[in-house]
Amino acid sequence: MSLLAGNPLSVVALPFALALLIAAGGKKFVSITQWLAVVAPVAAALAGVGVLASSVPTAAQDVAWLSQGGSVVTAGLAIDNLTAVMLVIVGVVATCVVVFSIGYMADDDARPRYFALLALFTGAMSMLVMASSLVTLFIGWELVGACSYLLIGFWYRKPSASAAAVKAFLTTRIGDVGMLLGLALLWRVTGSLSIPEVLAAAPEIGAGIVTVIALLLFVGAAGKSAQFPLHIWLPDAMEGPTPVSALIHAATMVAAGVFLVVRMWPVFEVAPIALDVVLVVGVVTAFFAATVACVQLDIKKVLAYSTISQLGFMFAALGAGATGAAMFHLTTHAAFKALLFLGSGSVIHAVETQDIREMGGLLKKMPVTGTTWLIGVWALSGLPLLSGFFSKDGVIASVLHAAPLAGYALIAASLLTAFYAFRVTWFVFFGSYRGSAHPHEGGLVMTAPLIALAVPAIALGYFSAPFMQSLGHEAEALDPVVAGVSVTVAVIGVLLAAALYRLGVDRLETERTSLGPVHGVLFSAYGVDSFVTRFLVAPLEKVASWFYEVVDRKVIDGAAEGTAKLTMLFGRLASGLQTGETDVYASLLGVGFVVLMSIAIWLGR
Amino acid sequence: MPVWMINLADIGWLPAAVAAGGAVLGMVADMGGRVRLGLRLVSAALLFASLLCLARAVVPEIPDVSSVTQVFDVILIGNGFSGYAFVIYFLGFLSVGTGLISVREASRVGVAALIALGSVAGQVLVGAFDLAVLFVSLEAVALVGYALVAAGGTDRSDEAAARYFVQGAVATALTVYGLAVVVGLGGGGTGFSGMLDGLATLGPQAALLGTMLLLTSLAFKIGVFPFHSWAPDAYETAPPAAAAFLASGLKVAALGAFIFLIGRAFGPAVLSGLNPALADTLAPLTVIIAGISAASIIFGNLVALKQTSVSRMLGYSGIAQVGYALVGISAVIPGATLFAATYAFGVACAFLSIEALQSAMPEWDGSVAGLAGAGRKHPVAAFALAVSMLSLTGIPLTAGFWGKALAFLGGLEAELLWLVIIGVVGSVVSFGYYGRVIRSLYIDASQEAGESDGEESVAGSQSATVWPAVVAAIIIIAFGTIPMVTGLDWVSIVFGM
Amino acid sequence: MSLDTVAFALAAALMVGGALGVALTKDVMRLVVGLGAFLLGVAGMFLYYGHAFLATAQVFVYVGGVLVLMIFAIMVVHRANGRPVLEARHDIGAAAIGAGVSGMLFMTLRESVGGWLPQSGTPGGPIAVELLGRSIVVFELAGGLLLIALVAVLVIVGAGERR
Amino acid sequence: MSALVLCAAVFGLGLYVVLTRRELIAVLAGAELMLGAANVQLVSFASMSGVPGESAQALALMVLVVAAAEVGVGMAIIVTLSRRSARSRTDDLQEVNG
Amino acid sequence: MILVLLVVLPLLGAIAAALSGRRNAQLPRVIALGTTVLTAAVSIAALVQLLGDHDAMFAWSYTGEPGMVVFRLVGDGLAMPFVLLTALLGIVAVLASWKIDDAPGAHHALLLSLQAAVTCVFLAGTLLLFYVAWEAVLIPMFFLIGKWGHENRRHAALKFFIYTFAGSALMLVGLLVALTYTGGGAIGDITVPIPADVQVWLFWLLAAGMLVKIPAWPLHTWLPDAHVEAPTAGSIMLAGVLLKIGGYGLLRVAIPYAPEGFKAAAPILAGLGIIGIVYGALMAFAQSDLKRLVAYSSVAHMGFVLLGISTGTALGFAGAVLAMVSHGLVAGLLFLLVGSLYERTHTREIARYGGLAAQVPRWATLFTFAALASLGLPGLSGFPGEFLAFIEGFGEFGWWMIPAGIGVFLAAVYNLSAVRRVNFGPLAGEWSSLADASTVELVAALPLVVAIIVLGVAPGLVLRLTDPVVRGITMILGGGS
Repeated sequence: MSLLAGNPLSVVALPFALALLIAAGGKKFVSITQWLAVVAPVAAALAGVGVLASSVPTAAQDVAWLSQGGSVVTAGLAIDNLTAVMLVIVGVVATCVVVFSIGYMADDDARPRYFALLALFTGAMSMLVMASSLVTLFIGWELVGACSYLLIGFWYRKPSASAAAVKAFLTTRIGDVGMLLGLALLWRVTGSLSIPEVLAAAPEIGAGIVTVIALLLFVGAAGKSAQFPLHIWLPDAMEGPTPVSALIHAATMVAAGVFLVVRMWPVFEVAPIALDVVLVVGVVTAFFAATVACVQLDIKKVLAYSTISQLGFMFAALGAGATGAAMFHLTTHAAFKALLFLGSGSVIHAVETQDIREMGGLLKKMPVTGTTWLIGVWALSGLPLLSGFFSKDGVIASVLHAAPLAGYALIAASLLTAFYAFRVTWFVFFGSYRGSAHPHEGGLVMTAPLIALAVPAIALGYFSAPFMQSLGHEAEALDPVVAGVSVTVAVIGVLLAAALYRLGVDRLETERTSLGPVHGVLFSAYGVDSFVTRFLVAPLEKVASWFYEVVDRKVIDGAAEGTAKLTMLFGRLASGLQTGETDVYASLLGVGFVVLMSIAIWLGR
Repeated sequence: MPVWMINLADIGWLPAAVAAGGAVLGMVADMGGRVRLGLRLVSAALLFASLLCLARAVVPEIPDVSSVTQVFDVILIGNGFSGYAFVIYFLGFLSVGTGLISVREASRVGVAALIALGSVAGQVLVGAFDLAVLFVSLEAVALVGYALVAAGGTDRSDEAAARYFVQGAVATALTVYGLAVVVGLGGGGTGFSGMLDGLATLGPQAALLGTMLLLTSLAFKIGVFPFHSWAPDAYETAPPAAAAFLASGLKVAALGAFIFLIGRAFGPAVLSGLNPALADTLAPLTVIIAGISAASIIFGNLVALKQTSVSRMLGYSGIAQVGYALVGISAVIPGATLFAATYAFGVACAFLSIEALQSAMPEWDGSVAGLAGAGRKHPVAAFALAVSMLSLTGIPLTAGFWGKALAFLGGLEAELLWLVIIGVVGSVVSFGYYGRVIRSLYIDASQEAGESDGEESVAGSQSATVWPAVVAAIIIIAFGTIPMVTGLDWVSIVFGM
Repeated sequence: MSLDTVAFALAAALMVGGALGVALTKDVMRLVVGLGAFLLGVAGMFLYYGHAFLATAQVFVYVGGVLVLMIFAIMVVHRANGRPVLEARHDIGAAAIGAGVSGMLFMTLRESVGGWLPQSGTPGGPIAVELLGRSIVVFELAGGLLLIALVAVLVIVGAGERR
Repeated sequence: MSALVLCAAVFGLGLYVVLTRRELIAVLAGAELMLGAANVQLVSFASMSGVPGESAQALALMVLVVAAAEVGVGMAIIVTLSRRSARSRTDDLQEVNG
Repeated sequence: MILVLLVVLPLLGAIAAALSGRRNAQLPRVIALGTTVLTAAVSIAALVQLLGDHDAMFAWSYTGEPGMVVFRLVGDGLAMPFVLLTALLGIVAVLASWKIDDAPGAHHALLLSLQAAVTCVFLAGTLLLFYVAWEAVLIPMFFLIGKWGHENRRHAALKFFIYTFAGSALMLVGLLVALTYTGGGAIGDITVPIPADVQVWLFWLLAAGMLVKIPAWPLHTWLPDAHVEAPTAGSIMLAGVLLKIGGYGLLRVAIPYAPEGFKAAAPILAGLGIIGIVYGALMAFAQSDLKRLVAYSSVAHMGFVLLGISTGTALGFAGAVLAMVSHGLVAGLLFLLVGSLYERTHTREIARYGGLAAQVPRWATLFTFAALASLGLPGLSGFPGEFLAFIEGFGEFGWWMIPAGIGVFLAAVYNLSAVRRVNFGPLAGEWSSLADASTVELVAALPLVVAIIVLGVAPGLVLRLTDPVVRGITMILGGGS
């Protein structure tokens, strides 16, 4: 415990070493090496717990990564309470996911690559979280993006999977470029990239510049946490194996955006305009994603949009200045969203399809998955007694205080949340089974993680006070009024879903007709995705090939080849002088002499 | 100081006498029908003469024998002149060494004798310190030139010789008129020092006319832009071995005279010291020379691009190369001199390897494309031609590079940056046609044999005439790489200017 | 008008007449006569400047040698088709160039040349002393040049393949 | 002055003959005109500027010798040209060009 | 003395390979491999010696008579990383051309002489030797492209030679002007500083050859043609090392001799660099020929180098050196892979490929790894160089870095789209019997992969070497940071 907490480098180095080992092991030893993949997240969790228990932050292990002629770019790792919390989240969720994947991916032939990438991801995530310098954070940030690219495109034979992987990497890359610009601006203004120094210098930076820095950092966060408009990659990322979605696209990577804002809070604090932008984007994303989730037919797509919506909640809380509430909601969300994703994983594993129309009545056939799913959905909708209620309440309360209008939007969003959550639950776990396969409960290795995750989903709500203290905020009490409103809204959502279910499965088909054009808009997520492909990606290809054909080949290369041809042409012209006639030759002599002589005289006058 | 070194310091006319003697003996042997003996005699004489000059050039200066020993108004030894003489005699030796296969049997020894006599005239031309001597040796060189072109024995060579003769006659007339003005009007006698004083007494325009007339005569002989028309036809039609000497030996002699007369005697560096008044009347000269140089570089390179026949391309490239020589002419460091020597070896090596290739591949029509695949069939001759091409372009590790580098350095010393840039761009364009030769030698597949002929018998029909080209190529590479290590002080030894 | 100027004028007339004859005639023989007259004029000029030896050399070498050579050449060249009609492309360009060159010469040398009247030159000392004394080298070189001319003619004439 | 006018004029006329005559022999004659004129000019300038008679004469003699040698070689070229390929006019001599 | 060995050893190897080529095909390969490995060992020894006497620059020059000393080799911190890179790529190039059967003797001889010439450029101590070695590089490359190239190799070889020769000819004029002013000829000892007004145009003259070689944006069109036509080994050396002498030349010659000129020209250079980054990436994205795609990616990478150099700060130069060394490794690996694929499929059309990951897993993994390194993924060698160039660029030129950021994004676009079109998706029918990468190719690729990771994780290794020299350069530039 203390050993791991003591030097953070080992927490990062261990997963990388394990990944290498697993990859080297290859197919023969995969059954043994896959268990090694569990060791990496466990180490991370232990390190986090070690620091939280002793509540003594480990000093930064800094090294002059790039130094030349006086100026130095440092890189280093350190663990403070915030990092510790994140380490615990990453550790717990990752452990459950790896255990679950051992069952889920049992019959896949490329398992060594899968588990190696998972270990690599854990290492990268812990580096990101433990970074004491923005450079190390950026390295972790991009490595995490690369691992998600490789994992989304794991089943590369499917063209849609490889396309989704590229899309995910590129969209997050846009965010990373924004962040890189932010880093560069910080470097120019403060002359250093180590986080403590930057945060110390934050107040002195001019208001304008600090706002630009905050906004740029937020662009990076928005890219990674799939906030509007950079959210288009998350739904497509569902092409990857479900445990991957659970780990990366529900709990850890997407939460990195929130972590970044919290880590760089002093910068955001002095940039009120930036905070307003964060608030607006958060609220818009929350509401918009919730509406889209209501009409999805693929179980994972519903959860994907739900994640985008919940992240919207967190950013709204940050926009309102409540970092504690945001972090608490992040923690609870990580627990129950990972639980839901693993649940959907075990469902898909059983029925071999992701379309909820071919499911139904699975509670009886898969009791453990069913009950844990119910706990997850209960928490997600913010119904009382479970963790979701407490954290969501904190968020809505803080946003209401800051901007009432935004608060109302969030309340409407939580109504929709409850609706889509229970809509999926009714159609998947209740009624009669409509599919052709014969679903059955997965083995212990798949059910144990579900149960393990159910515990925090239930209990976490009650630890808000100690959680807040560890992050240095005082724990506010529950706001009764807000609690009341949000519970009633949640119940309305549930009843609406029940009413919809009562009308039976064909109700799903008629959904399209009844909502008419609205359904089309919602189903295609407001056409943002098709807009991007039509107006950004396709033209890029056309512009690129036009540039190549015209500018490169004809203009620049043409200029080079053209000068060669021009000189050849001049050669032919000049050779006209050599006509072969004797008198031309002799007259050239005479003319030459006269011309040169006159020039000499003119010069000499 | 060993005795032989003192004697060596004062060899005076010995090399010239040896060469002339060799020529006469050769002619006598030819009369007796012994052509091979005649050729061997002439080449031996030329070799001995060149070694004498080289020895004289390398031997350190002897204090009591003045460095410029003037023997009857002709500087034969001392600071650079013996270096020039060595180059001329040695190139004559190489040309004769090929056995002059491309010349008809009957006049082979005649041509050899002409080359020997031409070298003598060349040495005198370079060393001329008197206008009369300059005039006579210049005309002697011209006569040798006409004969070497006419030695081709084909209708085309006769035609080229006729045109060359007509232009030569007009140039001679101009030269005589120049003499009339400079010697007659000036009244300072024919010696260079007297000439300068004579010119000073003349009015500015008359002095300019006199020098311009002399400049035209020499400019015609070295083939600079306005007076270049004879060069391409002459080189294309003359037999390659004769063209080798014409293009290198005679041109170096004329260039040496030009550099000494126009570069030094009338050049700003020397003149401003001696006679400032005359210096600024003749100031336009340097501008004219720069103009001529730029025009020849541009014209020579451009037209050479269009050529298909290798010799004709070499003719045009000769015009450009002389342009480069004139870039550094008025600078103090021996830029132009060294360039003349390296250019001579380059173009001589080219023509000698063409001679070897022509005798090895009778069906070759002299075109660049015709050389396809020659690199594989005649590796030695092709290697020599490739080296000469690289040297003429001025690629490092060949002597040509040092020539060009110093010429341009001279140009920069004379504040002529624009001219140096034209020169540099010209040498880049020049790879357009030199490179094409190398490409067809080594890279193009030979048409009839096809790519797949594989390792054909490497010996091929290697005729006896290839050794001179190889010797020249080796010298080019040697003088290209040795300075890499020892630095450029060998230049001051051989060309002590 | 003293005797000298008359002599000068006569020689000049001869030169100009001969030159014009060469330039304009259609008949080849008249061309040769013109050239002969010009050469005689030149010899006259040399005499006028008091260089007797030079004048005699001129007469012997040129009028005797060169003209005869030229006649032989004409006979050889035009053996086949009788007396040729000499044409010439009298175009303005050539005239312009000729005039340009002579104009240039005249304009530049105008100042440094004295009055209109031609001064007769001083005969000066014995030429042999000069030739074999100070400019012995030039003399030898002239000899060399003649040798070269001889070999050159041999090469030029001998080089061609026998038809 | 008169000598200058004379010689310059004849020199120009000689050049005119070289440029316009189409027979090589006539061109040669033109060259002779130019050389002769230049020689006379040399002598006249020498006498005018007081150059000792004998050195002027020596130089003029050299010019004379050179011109004669040249005519000889020129004649050789012209004769072989006409004998071998029956061409002695300048406009049939245009094969080598470009 | 060790430096002379570095240059002479490959030359001897070249001669041996050429001679042995006559008899059988296998001998020259073995000789070539032996020579390159030996040269690598010698270069490591040189590194140790350099580190031994704490980064002092050690020189060797012929102590002949005074006059203008031409041959002087200088091994210092700036040159050493490039010398090591050349040695490594020399080995990889020889391994890559293991299966050449058309005149292998001549092929390996030219490869070794190319390596000798390039090493001589990096070690050149005098201006003239620098130019001579710079030109000497062109000759073997001309023959390599001409003789062993692909379809229209003749045109590409001549175009390559003349284009680069034009640039270096202008550089020669610059060098000569510098020579006339400083006299000494030895690089670095500028006794009498060149007047400022001369420096302005002198810098452009000196930089002309280097910008063609880097290649900077408008002068780059020779690179794709040369690469597409060059044989695999030729491409590896061309991309891996030849492009570096441009950047190295800027740091070693152009800036110290014309600092004022450099300061005036820095914004323009930065502009060219940024355009290069965006333009190269855009062009790479539009390519349908795999080798041409990698060639244009080189233009993009070298855009970063130019940007790094133009910042004029110590970290900027360090970033440029890092980017150059990393590009050498990444481009070397990419061309090795593309070349080995071409030897088996005889086509470079990306459209005809697809789903190779299933058929040739080892090759596909290496290709994906190389693509990730090429797009500058942190942890791999591409990132530190480009990161430094970016932040220092921002320090100097502010918001002009936005197009550079777009270039960074486009880099990801073309790299990943190439990986997707070649590796992922369903397997194209015609390659169902394609053999995976041979062991020789894996052995060749291994050192590159290791170097890419090591340099990515610990760039300090290179920075430690270049620190003293870069400090010197910034001192000349007026004590920059």
